[in-house]
Formats: sequence, C-alpha cells, structure tokens
Amino acid sequence: MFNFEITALGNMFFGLTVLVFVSLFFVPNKHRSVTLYSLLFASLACIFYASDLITLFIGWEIMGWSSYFLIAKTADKQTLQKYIVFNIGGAFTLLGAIILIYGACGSFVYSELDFSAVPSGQVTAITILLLLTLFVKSGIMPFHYWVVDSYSQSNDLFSAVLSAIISKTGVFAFILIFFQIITVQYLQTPILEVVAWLGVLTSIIATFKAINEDEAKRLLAYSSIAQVGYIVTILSIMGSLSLEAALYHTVIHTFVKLLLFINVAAIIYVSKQHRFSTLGGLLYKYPLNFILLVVGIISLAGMPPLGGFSSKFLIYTALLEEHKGLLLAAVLFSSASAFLYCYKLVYGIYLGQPTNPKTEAYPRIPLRFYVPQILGAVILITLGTIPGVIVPMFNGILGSVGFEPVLYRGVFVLGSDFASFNGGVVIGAFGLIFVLILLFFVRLKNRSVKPKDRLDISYCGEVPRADVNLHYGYGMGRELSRIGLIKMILSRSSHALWQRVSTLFGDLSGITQKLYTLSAQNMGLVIFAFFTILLYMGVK
Amino acid sequence: MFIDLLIMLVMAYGFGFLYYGLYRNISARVHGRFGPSLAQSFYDSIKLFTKDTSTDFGWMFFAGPIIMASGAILTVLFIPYFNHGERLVGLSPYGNLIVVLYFMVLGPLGNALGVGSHGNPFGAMGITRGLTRLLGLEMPFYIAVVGLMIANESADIGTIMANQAETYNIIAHPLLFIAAFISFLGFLGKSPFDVVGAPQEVYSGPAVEFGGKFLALALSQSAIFSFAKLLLMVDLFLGGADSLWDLILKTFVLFVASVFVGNVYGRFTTAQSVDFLLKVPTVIAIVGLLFV
Amino acid sequence: MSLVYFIAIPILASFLTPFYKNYLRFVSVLVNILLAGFAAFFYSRLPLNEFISLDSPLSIIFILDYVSFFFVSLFIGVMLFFSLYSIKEKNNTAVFVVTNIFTSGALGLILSADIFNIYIFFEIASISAYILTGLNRDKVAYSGAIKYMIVGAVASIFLLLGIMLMYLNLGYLTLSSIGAGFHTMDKGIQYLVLLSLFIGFGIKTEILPLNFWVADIYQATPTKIAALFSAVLSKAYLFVFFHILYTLKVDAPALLFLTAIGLLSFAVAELSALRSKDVKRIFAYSTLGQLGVLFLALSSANVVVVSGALFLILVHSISKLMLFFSLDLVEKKMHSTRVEAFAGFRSAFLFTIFAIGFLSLLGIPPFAGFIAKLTILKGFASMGAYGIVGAILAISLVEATYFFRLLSANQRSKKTAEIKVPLLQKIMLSLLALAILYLGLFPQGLLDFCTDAAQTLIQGVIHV
Amino acid sequence: MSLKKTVGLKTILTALLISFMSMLLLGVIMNAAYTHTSLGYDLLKINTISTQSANAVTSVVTYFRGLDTLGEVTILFLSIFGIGIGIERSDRMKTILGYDSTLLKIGTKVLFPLIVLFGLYIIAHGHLSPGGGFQGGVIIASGFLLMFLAYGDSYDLDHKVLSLFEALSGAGFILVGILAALAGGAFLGNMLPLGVLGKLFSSGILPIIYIFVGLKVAAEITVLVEYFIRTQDARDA
Amino acid sequence: MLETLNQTTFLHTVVAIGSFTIFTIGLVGVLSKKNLFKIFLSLSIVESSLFLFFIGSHFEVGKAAPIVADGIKLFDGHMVDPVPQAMILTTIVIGVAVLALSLTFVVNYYRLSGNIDIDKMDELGEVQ
Repeated sequence: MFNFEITALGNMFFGLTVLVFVSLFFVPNKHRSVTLYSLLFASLACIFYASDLITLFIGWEIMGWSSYFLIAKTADKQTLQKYIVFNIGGAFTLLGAIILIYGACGSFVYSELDFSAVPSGQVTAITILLLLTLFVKSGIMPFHYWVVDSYSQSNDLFSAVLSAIISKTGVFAFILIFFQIITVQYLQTPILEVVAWLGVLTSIIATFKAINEDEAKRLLAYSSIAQVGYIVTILSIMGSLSLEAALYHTVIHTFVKLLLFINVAAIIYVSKQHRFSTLGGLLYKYPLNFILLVVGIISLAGMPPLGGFSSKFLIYTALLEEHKGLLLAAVLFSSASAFLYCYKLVYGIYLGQPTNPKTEAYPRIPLRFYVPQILGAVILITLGTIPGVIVPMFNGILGSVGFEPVLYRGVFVLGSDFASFNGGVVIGAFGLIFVLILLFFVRLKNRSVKPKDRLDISYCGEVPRADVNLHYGYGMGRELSRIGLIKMILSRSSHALWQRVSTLFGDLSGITQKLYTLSAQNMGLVIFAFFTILLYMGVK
Repeated sequence: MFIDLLIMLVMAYGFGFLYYGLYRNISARVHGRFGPSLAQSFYDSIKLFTKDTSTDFGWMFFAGPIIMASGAILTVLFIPYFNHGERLVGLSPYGNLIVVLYFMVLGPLGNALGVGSHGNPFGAMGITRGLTRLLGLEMPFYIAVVGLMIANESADIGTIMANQAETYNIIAHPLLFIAAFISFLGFLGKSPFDVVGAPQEVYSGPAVEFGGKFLALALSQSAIFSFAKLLLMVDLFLGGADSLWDLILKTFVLFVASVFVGNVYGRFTTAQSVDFLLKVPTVIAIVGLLFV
Repeated sequence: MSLVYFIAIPILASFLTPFYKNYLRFVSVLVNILLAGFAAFFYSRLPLNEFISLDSPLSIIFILDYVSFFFVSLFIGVMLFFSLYSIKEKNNTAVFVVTNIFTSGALGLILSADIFNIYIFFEIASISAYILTGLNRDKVAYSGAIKYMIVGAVASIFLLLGIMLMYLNLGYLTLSSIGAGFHTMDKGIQYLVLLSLFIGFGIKTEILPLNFWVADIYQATPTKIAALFSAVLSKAYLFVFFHILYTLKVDAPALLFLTAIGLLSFAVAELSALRSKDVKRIFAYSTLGQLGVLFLALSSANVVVVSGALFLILVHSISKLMLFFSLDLVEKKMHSTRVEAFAGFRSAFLFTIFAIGFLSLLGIPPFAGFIAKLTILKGFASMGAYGIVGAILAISLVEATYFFRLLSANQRSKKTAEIKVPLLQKIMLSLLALAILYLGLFPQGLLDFCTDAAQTLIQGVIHV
Repeated sequence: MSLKKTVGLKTILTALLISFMSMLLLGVIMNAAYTHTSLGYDLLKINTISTQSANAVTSVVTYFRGLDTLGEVTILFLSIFGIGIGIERSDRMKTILGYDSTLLKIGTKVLFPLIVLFGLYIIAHGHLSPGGGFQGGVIIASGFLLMFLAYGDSYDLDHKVLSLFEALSGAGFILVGILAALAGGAFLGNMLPLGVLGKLFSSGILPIIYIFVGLKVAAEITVLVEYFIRTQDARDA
Repeated sequence: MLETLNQTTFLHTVVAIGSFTIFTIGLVGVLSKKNLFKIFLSLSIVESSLFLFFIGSHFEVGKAAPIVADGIKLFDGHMVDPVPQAMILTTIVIGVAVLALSLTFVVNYYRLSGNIDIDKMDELGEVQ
C-alpha cells in the first residue's frame, strides 16, 4: 500500500519542507508538540514522494488532521470547525477524484495511469474534483473562508509552516496530477481558463482585504492567499515557462512567508501586541529585525534587486508569451496594489511613532528567532543576484513532466528569448550607485542636528502633546475604500454564503431529528404504512 | 562604458533641471507674472547642498533619500537614449522594459521608508497619498506597456524602438498612447494628479521633514526621474531619438504638451484621481489592448 | 465437538447461575474464553455443515463457513472484551447472565440455517436486548425498554408472517430447500414473503423508515450495553438478513431498492446527528449511518464491495466498542452524556482514544476505517456507480462535521473535571486503538479473508 | 356514551389503513396454491423407526427440532430472570388478590396435591398422550396459584429451592444433549434404547427431556404467577 | 349442502378470513390505544391470530391429530402434519414470555413515573 519513488518534483518540494522545518526548529515555541510535528513532516514526505494515488491520499489526510490538532491548541471553536470541514471536504474531493481515476484507468500507480482511452466527460469530472481540492488547499475564493482565521489564530510558529509549506501541497497536487498523470494533451477543458481568472480575482480581493487589515498575521494570511492565487493562475496556463514561473514563485513565496511570519512572531513574542494600532516605532529598538522585514517586503512586492522580482518577472513573461493581455493586466493590478500592504506591514510595526510609550520595556528578541529569517533573507538575496541558479532544477522537473526545458544562459540571466534580465548587473548597479551617493552625502561637510525627542517634529506650527496618537499611518488603506471600484471589491464576503449553507444543514438536521423522537406507537404506524405502500406497489 | 553612464547621468540632470526651470517660467507666464531664470533649479539645489545644518532622524532617514535617488538613476541608466543603439545605450542590454517599470516603483519605496522613519504623521499622510496615487497611475501605464510588448513580441526597449522604423507607436496604437500619456502626466507630478508633490501641499506631502542636503537630493532625483520618464515615453511611442537634436526636440515637445495640459486643470484629491485613473485611462488602455 | 456448543455452553452457564451467585463475572469470562477456544478449534476445519439429529432437509442444520466464522469470531471477541473489561464491576453482576444468553442468541443467528430456528434465536437475542435496555431500572430505562418491546414485537410479527407463508407454500424450513424452491412459488406470495422478511429484519437492522426508535433505545440503555448493541446485535441481524436474501436469489431491482434505502438511511442518520446535544445519541446516529453504508454495500452483490463491507463491520465494531466504553468512563465522572459534559472532561488518554475512534469511523488514514471505505469505493467505481461514490463522500463530510465539533469542543472549552482512567481500562482501550492502527497499516491478511467470506455470502446457502 | 368522543380521527385512519392492508394480504394469500409434500409428512413416515414415540408432535418438539425447544426454554428462563432483575428484593410483597375464606383453604389443601400429581402425569406421558413438558408444567404452576389465592401472605414460597430446581432441570436438559453429542451422535441425538411404541419407558431420551422441560416450566411459571399476584401495591409506590 | 361446506379449501378460506379480521382488530388496538397494558394485550391478540391462521390452514378434512391413540395405529397419510403444531407450541410460549416481561416493565414504569399513557412518555429524545 505504501510505495514511494524519488522524483525531481518531489525533491524540490521536500527540500523546501526540510529547509522550513529545520529553520523553524530553532524558534522558541510554547506548544512543544514534537509528535504532531513529526507526524506532519512524515505526511508531507509521504505526499511528495508517493508513487501511487493512495499513498498520496494517506499523506494528504494525515497532514489534514495532524495540522488540525496543532491548530487546536490555540484557535477557537469556530475556526477549528471551519478549518476541519474545509480540509476534510478537500480531502474527500481528492478521494473522489482518485476513485474516478481508478474507475477510468483501473489502477492507482502513477506509471500505469494512461488517459488516452478515458472519455472526456470523465476527465472533466476528475479535473473539477481536483480543482476543488486545490481551491480549498490554496484558499481560492470562495473556499478561502477558513484560511485567514486558521493562519492568524494558530500559534505563530505553526502559521509560518501553514503558509510556507502546507498551502503549497495544493500546487504540488495540481502539477503532479494535471501535468504528470493526466498530461496536457488530454486536458482540453476550458475550465482551466476559468481557474486562471478565479486565481487572479482571488488575489485582487485578497490584496485589498489585506490592505484593510489591522492585525499583522491576518494581513500576512490574506497576502498568502493572494500570492498562491498568482501561482494557481500561472499554473492553469499549462505552458512550460508558466510551470517554471509557478515553481519559481512557490520557492520565493515559501521563504518570503517564512521570513515575514517569523519576523512578526518575534515582534508578537516581545511586545505581546498583534495589531498595527498598538505597535509602531520599533525601528531603532530592533534594527536587524527591521532590515530583515524590509528584505521580506521588497521580495514580497517583487521589487527588482531581490528574488521576488525574478519570480514576478517570469510570471509576466509567461503571460506575455501566451498573449494573455487581460489576465496580465489583472495580475499587474493586484501586484501593484500588493505594494500598499507591504508598506503597511513595515510602517505599522516599525516606522511611525510608537503608540505605547513603554517600548523601551520590551525585552531583547531571542537570537533563535533570527535563524529562519536570516535563511530566508540570504536565499532571497542570492535569488536576486543569481536568479538563474535554480533554473536547471526546474528544467529537471519540466523534463520529468514532458516539457522541453526553458532556455538556460548561465547563472545570472533569467527569462526566455521573449524577455530576460541580468540579476547580477541589476543588483550590482543598485549597490554601486547607492555607495556612490552615500560617499557623496557623507563628504558634504555640514553638521547634522539630532532632534531632541520623538515629539520634536514640524507640526503645522502646533506642539504635539505626548498623549496624542501620532502613529497615524497604521490606518493606511482607509481612504482606499472611498474609491468606487475598490469599495465594490471590498464589499464581497463569503461569510454570508457559508453561513447560509450551515444554517440550511442545521434546519435539515432539525427536521430529521424530530423523526428520531417518534413514540413507539407512531413508529408502529410508520412501519405498517411502509409495509402497505410496498405491498400495494408490489401487488399492482 | 562608465563614460557613457556618466554622460547619460549628466544629460538627465541637466535636461531635467532645464525643463523644470522652463516649466516654472511657462506656468508663471500663464499666471501673468515673470518666472525665475531657467537655471533657478540649479541654484536652489547648489544652495541646499551647501547648507551647513540639516536635521537627521537616524540612519534610516539618512538611507531613505539615497535609495530614492539610486532608484531614479537606475531607471535612467536602463533606458537607451538613441534608437540606433551604438552610443548611450547604458545598461539596457542587461535589463528590459519590465525591469525599468519596477525601478520606477523602487524610488517611492525608498522615499516611503525614509519618511516613515521620522514618524511625522504629516509625512505618513503624504506617503499614503503617494502610494495610493501610484496604484492609480500604474494601471493604465502598465496595460499600455503590456499592449506594446505583446504587439512587438518582446520586452526589450531596443527592439520596440526598432519596430517603429516606419510608423511610430503613437499612430499604430493611439489608444495605448492616450492612456499612457494621462498616467505620464501623473508620473511627472503635473496637475490634476499632483496632489502629492505639489509645492502648495508640501506641508502634508512626503517631504515634510526633508531639509538641507536631503531636500536637495530629493529635488535633483525628481529632475532625473522626470527626464527618464520623458525618455521612456519617447522611446516607446515616438520611435526613440535618431540623434541628440532629435532627442531634445521630441522630449521638449512631450514636455510642453504635459505642461500645457498641467496648467489647465485644477487639482484632484487622491481618491478622485485614483477613481478617475482606474476608470477612464484604464478602460482606454484595455480597449487598446484588445485591438493589439 | 459440535457446533451447537457455541449455543449450549453460554446457556448452560446461565442456567446454573444460582450455584455461583457472586462469581458471575469470572464465569462469563470463562465461558467466552471457552467459546474462543472452540472458534480457534474450528478455524482449521472450515467450511463445516452439521445436522442436528437428522440429515437434511428434515432437521436443523448449522453451517460454519468463512462468512459465519468471520461473524462468530467477531462476536466472541467483542463479548470476551466486554466481560474482561468489566471484570472489576462489583454491583449489577446479573447483567452477565443476560449477556451470556445474548451471545448464544447472536451466535445462533449466525450459525443456524433453518428459518424457524433463526426465528427462535431472533427472539432470544431480542429479549436479552429488551432486558439489557431496562438494566438501569429507572424511568428512562423502562420507557426505552417498553418502546423497544413494542417495536420488537411488531418485527417478530412480520417475521412470523413471512415464515408461516413460506412453510405454507414450500413445506420445508431449511434455508437450502427454501432457496431451491423459492422461485417455484406463486409470484404474489414470493413478493409478500420477501416484503415481510424485509420489514421484519429491516426493523432490527435499523434501516431508514424503520429505525426512528433506535436513538431512544441507545439513550435509555447503559452506555456499555449500547456498545454491545451497535457492535454485535445490529451486525447479527444484518448478516442474517443478507444471508437469507442471497439464498433466496433475489433479483436485481430488489437489490437496487435496498441500495437506495441504505444510502438514504446513511444520509438521514448523519444529518440528524448534526444538531444533537447528547453524545450517546450522536454515537447512535453514527451507528445508524454506518449500518446504512453496510446495507448499501452488502446489497451490491459485488465481491469487492461486500468484502469492504465485512472489513467495515469489523472496524466499526472495534471503533464503536472503544468509543462507547470511553464514553462510559466519561459518563461515570461527569454524570451526563450531554455535549457540555463531554466538552468538560480533561484526560489526554481519553481524548486520543476518542480522536482515533472518530478518525477511523470517518475512514481517514492511517486507521482501518480508511481501508474499508477505500475497498467499498473501489468496488463501486469498478461497477461504474459513481453516483454512490459521490454520495458516500458527501455524507461522510457531514459526519466529519459533528465528530470534529465534539473534538474541538473538548479541546477548547474550560475543563471541569479530571478523569483518571484505571489501569485495566487503559490497557484494554489502547489494545483496541492499536488494533485499529494495525489493521489500517497491514490490512492485507484480513482483506483476503473478507474476500473469501464475501464470496460465500453472495452465493447464499447452497443445496447441501 | 357517544362513539365520537372516544374514537379519535387517528384511530379511524389507522383502522382504515390496517383493514386496507389486511385486504391486500388476504388477496395475495388466497390465490396461493398450498403444497402437499412437506417436512411434516416425511417426519411422520420415519417417526416410529427413529423415536418409537406415540405422539408425533412430542417427537418433533423434543427430538427432530430439539434445539428449538432448548431455545424456547432459554427464552422462558430469560424473561423470568428479567422480571427478577426488575423486582427490588426489599419490596413489601403483599398478595393483592387473596381471599381468606376457610372453605377455599380446606379445598386447596385437598386439591393441591392432586393438581401437582396430574401435572406430573401429563409431563411423564408426553410421548404417549397429548400434552408434555410445557402443558404439565403450567398445570403444576396453577396448583401453586391456587395456594396463593387461598393462603395469601401466609404461604411463602421457598425461593432458594425453587431456583435450585429450575437450574438443575435446565442444566439437565443441556447435559443430556451434550452427552448425546459426546456419545457420537448429533447434539440431542437419541443414544438410549427406543423401547416399544406405547410403553412408558420408550422412545429414548424424549421423556427425559420433556421431564426436565416440564419441571423447569413449572418452577418458572410459579415464579411468574407469584410476581404478578404478589407485588408491591402500585398505588402506594 | 353441508358437505360442500366441509371441503378443505372452504375451511381454509374461512380460517384465513377469520384470522385476518382478528389480526386487524388486534393491530388497530395496538396502533390507536393509549394505555400501555391495552397495547401489549392487543399485541398478543395479533400473535394469536397468526397462530390461528397457521394451524387452521394446516388442517385437512378427514385427517386426525398426529398421535397414535386407540383408533389409529399407524403414522400414515391420514394424519395432520405435526410440524406446525410443534412450531406454534414454541411460539405460544415465546408469546407468553414476551408478554410477561413487557407487563412487568409496564408495572415498574408505572410505579416509577405514574404514567400509563404512551403519548406522555417523554423521558427520551433530544432534551433541548
């Protein structure tokens, strides 16, 4: 029943998991549940290296319920209920798809599944079921209902694992089943076009929801939804460059979220505050944390010198090559506005004025918090300077999935013949110019005056009192909701939809429950009525 | 190679401030008064650079403007000046249009970090306005650029310019040009979208705590940045410059067009400008994109 | 060594109660060990027919083939576990007399291949169930027992009607001769006999329109006994019904009807568990649901699906045993089985046991429930019945909702009492949990046995 | 009293439903052809050879389908035991139906032994004349009922002896069955000599089984009767 | 005319109709009477109607009871089939046992709850 096989795709995802788990091992964590974490790790390994659908499903389910028990230590009842119902639902749709595949091809082992003889109706059914699983796992609208609460209410260490690795299992399943098992030529369904648009819509809505968020972890949760939305969009283009872009973005997103979540976790660890409105002004208290966060948001927003840009660049070139202009426009819209919540994250926590005066009393951040952050930052910077370094690995995966490899021109260059850029030159030029201006600035021989205290700012002629909350910036994004288009986007809420579904089931169960409290006599009546009906039908 | 970069930089700095001085003269004439001399911007920047004291709010406040300036300079260096590609090509072979677009956003990020570090609420208000407006500006410009890239099957500015040998893009893709021009106005900080950088709004703008050398650096980088954008518009829609004279002529024509449009309109609030930008130019750009 | 010892020994032990009034606990354990010995003895001699006092078709025949051996060993295992588990129970030892007879009734139902003899064991099992329901001797228990007796009497009326019509028109009582002659009867009588057997057994196998009385009985009876009901009693009736059904060679539309009824009862049972506020009733609904699935799978007449159903029967019995016994511990401490009480207890051991039980009932890997569900779904897929596959998965999602709501309730609410689980109970429960885990990881041996059993079940009692 | 008040709508509906059902049942049953070959006639043919019992019903009940009778006796034991569980030992058992008329007392003193004797006769001759274990047992129990009616509370039953009696007869029944199986034949097979039809000591273990059954039924029905006639008055519960 | 009435088929129809009317009466009693005692008693009526039907439809004109008495010496064709009588003997005793048990339960239930009406039995069900 358990049989495994080392594949290039498996290696990449497993490598990411190992890196994340090893680096997170150092972070101080109140809920030391080693068994559950090792169970989760084993299930992830089982998913990535499975060589038949049943082992994949077993890993998938164990991951589902082991993370349920990990979240259960801190999240409240509604969140747990939302989490488990969606994840078990996703797992059961996966099981449905596996059974359908078994019905169509008569076996579970990947190598023996050939879809040439399978009628297209069945392939579409399998695709829809798998897409449901993917939507639930990666939190595509409207199935993202559980994502934000679970990420923000689980303990800080686990939300990093959730967002960095577990949201990627959906991507892994998509690639494995659609690219490797069903293979592109049997997948002619127009559904994938719809999936692309659904991915983009999710990321747009999630981005604007993130901008509106006041809690750091909820902002990061929405941002994970948005980023995974990009991956789903680009994956459903089903081209070789788009697959490479998706894989590249998966790697980048894993380390960005690892860095950001642990950074926020460190701040929450020392300040016990979650919300931007109660944080702020920690820049000069925790400078290293600040710099690491800046590296994180630069790559999250996809700004050039760092790794984030390379994956964003690949996504744009893949979409351009496929002439998907409108789709690219939508992606651009969401990634442009993504920049807003990146800045809000930095401003809310570090910049601006400290809202509570006793920031001095905050303890030092334990060094162990920096291990995953440094790992993330180093990888992001290296991928910024030498973006091409992991292209051969992706080409290995592309080969295993039957695509011809993407153009590889050395470590520094990234992109296809449509458009490519040289990472080394970009970051080198940036560094050089920065140093030149710095030298020129320092050489200027004028004295710099230090302000007396944090209230010594030009304040339109008035004098700011200490009790005035000067941390105005945390409310960034408030004015966005005044803009017509964005107000319409923000009004979307899946809460009402799922609330209606649960009340429907509740009322239904209310009715059936009354049946089960019949008195013995009425029960007798039901039996004899049933007998008479069947007898009458039979005799007629 | 470095001489080219230096020349490009000096030209951008020179032309930037010249055009800025010209702009101050033309708008003065429109207001019925005599404007300052053309070189007034040079004098201001030299005076500010040599001021003997400037308040400094810590190392991040110090690094913010520097990142902003390096963002602007990088944008200029990655755009080729001429369309024949022998001289003043800069670093464009190592990058392409997408890289340039993202460098245009790097500058505001540096500025935002610097402004954020000193914690003045007015600065924060200016930054929020700037970033929201940026969101509105980017949409039509990006869609127009996407349309061009798809039309020319490449993201390299050189090839886009080469393909305009017989018909300029302004004629081939008029809708894209209109959308790009409207957002170009915003990028140059001309009204009606100039609520962020306008002099009257300086107190609630991002540069509220900048003084001395920091303000000087901010002004000079904005000059270089506006010349870079002019250059980009020329390369994308006017077939790039054949010679130096052709370059000056085309950039001047564009600059004057933006100045005249700028002086006519009043100033939108941020919400109005973003609302307008997301409605009119974006729709024009999308329609243009469909026709590509 | 005759097969009848399975029946005679427990009854003999109960008859001799006056001689060992206060050693009943140990006697019951002894009896069950003896039965287990018999089962082991007969394992190597399968399949086996035994005539009591005369050759066929004149006298009663006992058949021990693969499928009946499966059930016999399951029941003996459960009863052995029950008697061992409550060996320290000082008061209320009278229950062991009734449980012994309950065992012989259940085993008789499995082994007997004579329709009237099946009716006798049907009555023995039912009456011992009535007494077990009224064990608590309080208002609730007696009202439950009364309800059970009325419905049980109606069931035996239908069964009697069916047997009488069969004897009137066929003249023979042994299943093999009935099976052979059944299709020579007049069409109307055939339909009537089948219908009355279906209603008679349907009430007892708790199928949709006939199972509205079950939840109350589970609520009335002591929790440990409820474990026996769901692990042994309903399974025995289920086997007998399908044993007769396949012997009478029922045609396809009837089987299709039974499949639909099974699916419906699975859906309705799981749905009504959503809003229930009493954990015992929730477990009762879940048993009804699982019986719906078993009914659905057993009536498909496909070897793979039926073998999956048999595997599910074993897994369901073990999980329900584990769940009810742990609930019994909770009930002793919290003095109520309501959801609030269930949420209030603190005991890591019990929580893990409940979690393992729920996960295996839901068919979630790596526990044995998954293998059962997978085999059933695989069978239906190869039959092309994707509608049923989809329905089963959707409904088990509903099942997941209320099971995990219980887990979250316990995990996240304020704890009111700490439960210290005594050592014996702890060992026994973890034994069950390990069994589920082991079956989940290495199911092959049991699956092969289930396939042989499924083969023999589907072909019914062949003319001996 | 007006019919409407007592008969609700529900009763009328149920009556209609049930009568419609019975009509359907009758319709189906009436046109069925009855068979003539059956298990019973085959058993009749071999009855004399295999059991030498004059009463075919007894031979079916005890020999051919002996297991049913075992089941039957267990059910009786079970329900009596169930009733036993229900009674709290400390109840003030008061006979609620007793008459203390001296005529009845003297009459019962005479009749009681006769009834018990007659019951034993019926049990012993189960394989010869109609009747058998069950019928005889009930007759004996009716004797005890008479004693309760006559002597009310003063006549108390010795429960220890009664339950011992019951246990022994039940165990005896099964042990005979096991002995038969051990002696090579089938469970409850006939390993004793059959004797001649019509004689008291004929047809092997049939009479022995019926005697055991008879005694057990007698004991149990007496307990049953005692429970119903002597129970704590429900009114002052 | 009486001979025609003495045919086996005629007798069987009379038995069938008679026993199923008792069956109906008993069932209506079970399903509509409110008093628990009456329900259980009508249940035993229903059972006895089934026994009546079963034994009645096995009687054949001109056949004697399957017991060797002075009149009949041999067990041959003209004896009635003994198996139904044996079966009914057992089911009667089962009926008695079940009836006794149910009535004791009713008595105990009445002693504890003071209610005898089946519709007022509200101890079980979903306690809101």
